[in-house]
Amino acid sequence: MLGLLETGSGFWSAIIWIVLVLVIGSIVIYIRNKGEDSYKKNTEQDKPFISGNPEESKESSHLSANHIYWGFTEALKGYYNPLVKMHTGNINDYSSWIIMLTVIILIVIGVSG
Amino acid sequence: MKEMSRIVKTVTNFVYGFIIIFGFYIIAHGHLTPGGGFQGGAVVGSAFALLLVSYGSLNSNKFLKKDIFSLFENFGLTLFIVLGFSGLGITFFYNFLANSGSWFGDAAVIGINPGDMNTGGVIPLMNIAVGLEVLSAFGVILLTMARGAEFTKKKENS
Amino acid sequence: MNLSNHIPILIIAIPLLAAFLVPLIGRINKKATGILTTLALSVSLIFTIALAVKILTVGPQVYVFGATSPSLTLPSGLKFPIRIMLQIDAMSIFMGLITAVISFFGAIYSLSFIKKYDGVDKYYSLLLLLTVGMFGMEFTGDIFNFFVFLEIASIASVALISFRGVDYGEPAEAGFKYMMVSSISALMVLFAVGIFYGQYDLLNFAAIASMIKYSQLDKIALGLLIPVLAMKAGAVPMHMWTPDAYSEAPAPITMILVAASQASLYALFRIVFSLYNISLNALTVGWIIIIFGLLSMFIGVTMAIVQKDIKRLMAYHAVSQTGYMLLGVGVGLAVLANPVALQKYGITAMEGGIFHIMNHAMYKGLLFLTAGALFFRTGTRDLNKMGGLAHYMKYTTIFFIIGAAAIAGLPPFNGFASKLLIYESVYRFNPLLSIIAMVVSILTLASFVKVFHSAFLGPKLPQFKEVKEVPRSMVFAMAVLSCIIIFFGLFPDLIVKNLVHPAVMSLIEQLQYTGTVLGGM
Amino acid sequence: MIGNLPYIAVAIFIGLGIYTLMFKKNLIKIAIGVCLIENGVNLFLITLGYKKGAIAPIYTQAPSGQAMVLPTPQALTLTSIVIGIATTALILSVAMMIYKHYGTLDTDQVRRLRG
Repeated sequence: MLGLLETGSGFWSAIIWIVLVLVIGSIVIYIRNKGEDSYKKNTEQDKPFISGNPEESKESSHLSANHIYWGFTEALKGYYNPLVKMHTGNINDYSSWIIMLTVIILIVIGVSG
Repeated sequence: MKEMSRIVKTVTNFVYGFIIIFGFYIIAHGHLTPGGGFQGGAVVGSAFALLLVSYGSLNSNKFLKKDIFSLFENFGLTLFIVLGFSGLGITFFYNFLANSGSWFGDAAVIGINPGDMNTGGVIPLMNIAVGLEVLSAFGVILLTMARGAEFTKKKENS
Repeated sequence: MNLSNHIPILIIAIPLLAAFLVPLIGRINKKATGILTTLALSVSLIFTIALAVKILTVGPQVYVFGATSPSLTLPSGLKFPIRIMLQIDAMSIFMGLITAVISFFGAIYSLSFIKKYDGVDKYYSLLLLLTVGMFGMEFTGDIFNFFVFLEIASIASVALISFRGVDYGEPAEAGFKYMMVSSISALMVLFAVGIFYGQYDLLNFAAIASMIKYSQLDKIALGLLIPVLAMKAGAVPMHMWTPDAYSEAPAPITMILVAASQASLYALFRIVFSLYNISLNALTVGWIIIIFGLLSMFIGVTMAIVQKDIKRLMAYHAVSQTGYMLLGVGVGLAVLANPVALQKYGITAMEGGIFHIMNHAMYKGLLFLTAGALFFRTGTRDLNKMGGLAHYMKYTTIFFIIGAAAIAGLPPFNGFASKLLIYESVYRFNPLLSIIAMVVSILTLASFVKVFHSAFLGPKLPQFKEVKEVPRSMVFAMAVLSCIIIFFGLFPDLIVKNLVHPAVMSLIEQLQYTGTVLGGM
Repeated sequence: MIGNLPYIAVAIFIGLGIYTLMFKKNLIKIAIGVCLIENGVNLFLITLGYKKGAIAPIYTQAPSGQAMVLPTPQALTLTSIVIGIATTALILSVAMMIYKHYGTLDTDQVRRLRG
């Protein structure tokens, strides 16, 4: 069949996948369309709940890239600090890495025989 | 770069023509003796460097024109690759002139020989193309760098 | 004159001729330079496709420069392959197709992108030279010629990276760093060439491969070649030039640089598989490549998460995706000496790795082009300053979504197909490697969600009121790459069966490679 | 032993070049380091084709009956010199551009791109 990729332990077919997604998606949409009885459009229910605080203007509510995954990087500080420090941007370090790696690989290949 | 003393300029006037002639000699004899397009072009380029150093970059702009150099550079490169293309009847870079009796077409003597200029087929032509390219490329590089150095110096002083 | 015999050289020579003609034409008409470049690259693309059809149906092709036979018969009767030649098998043409497609669309995208800069003719001339260098690296059958083309490609790419260096400092800095590392690597390659020549008096890949003994000197040559070619491909921990160079080059050049780094990757595979093959200690060298792959995948993606510059972020992803290719092919190499394991999962792993090369060139090219489109309209690459651009640039947003989904390995795009091949086969080699690969894939998705959120989503920002969709030629280039990605995603089996599998087999079977040259002698 | 002297010179050239690349802080000195490595590699290639007591491989008016050194490594070296010139010219021009914008050639300060 066209689009059937053998992977050694199974197969992958994008077309079958799309058909499945369409079938499951239509079921989900059908269930969702049955809807919640107590929901009413254009009432208080539509508005975001922010504990009674005044809503911010749209322009100032954009989350800039610096703040995304702040927790992730904060938690992995011990991993990130040395790693970022390693990328010095110094051309001497660039060449040192290459020379060091070459020496290491020469030793490994030489020892392994 | 400022121009140098009168002694240097006089010696340059005397010597640069000989350097250029020597460079062209090396280009023309590339298929017989050590040398060829690149080496000869580099020798001619060194004559330009001499002019540039002794007359200063501002003065030498009068007789070394970057525009003409860059035209000759492209012309040399195009000539080289067209010579490569013209061998396509057999294969790319095929020496179709060798032993044909026409330009540079005399048969070369295998072994020790007195050195006949009229041999080598397309090789001398390619040497000339490469020589043209290299000498003008050196000219372009030298003039561009001299102009860049001028700019940096101005910035330093200001 | 039979044109079809000369296709291999015409693929290289026509861009070369155009590269020298472009500055001449540029004296008369600046606009014609771009059109001439596109024309030359389209001819090259058509010839590459024709050659691919020929190779996949007839077999590997050999093209000799300057004579009809690759070898010279000495008066003593000894035959010697001395001539420079092109030797093109399924793997070479696979890489050649990538180069042809990427450079063609890079040229089309440049038509509008580069208009506002000075020195357009030199830009196109260098772009063509870079393409020539890449084609040469992939097609050549001569190890010294490989060095020459490597240098042509790296000199052209340095000049292109520092193209904006007249006005800004950073591109010049990036160019300097790239030039430094690439000249070190090229000199090490030259040293290895010297070692081969001193031992075997040969420069021909196939002829060396038939005589190689894996002596002490061969080990030194291998130890010099592996790290420098891995470095040119951007493997950790020698990847530091990648984010610098990729982020500062103009966007179409960044896309072509990705393909250029893959040409080095091809050279690494060619040397390990076709030159040494079974004679080397496959397990050790295989594990070296696997470890390069693992480090590249993990460190590349974790560094990408903390980046604020959009092209720098994508450059770290390029490092990370290179890790997948190294992992897949490394597993294939590690089991090379073991025919059972090779049949069971080694070939599949290599198929995954090689297929990923093509997929990566397409979707990473597309992503860099979208980043270039953002830069073209907003004038910034800083993600903190962007926002709400989906309101203004609808097509670019769609293309970005396609590219991001493909790189993150979401079905049904092409990245998923090749990553699945790698996961399933590597799992049978060592489950831990496969799990790390999956984690990296998730982190990739996470960091592209970040880019999508901060650049495209959000309210309309006042400073971007003037922003509108990019010109038509840029949209065209991105649209065609998106179509290729979707096509590869829907019918991965067509590509794997017809292009990738022959490429893998031509790598594994050394005799097939040497036989095309030495058999004809 | 005396025949191995060129190889020792090669090692010294490349070692000095690598030292310059790793520890010198000036961009021009780094460019010189690359040139040193290049010269070392070129010397290596030339030495490979050398034969003791042989003459240069030129047939024009050569003395008869003498052995000649192998010309192929010389051709390779020539090509690599040509490439080396292009590389050096490019490195120096880029270094000039860096100096124009940064006002320094110190590698510790030429690192706006990092992290």
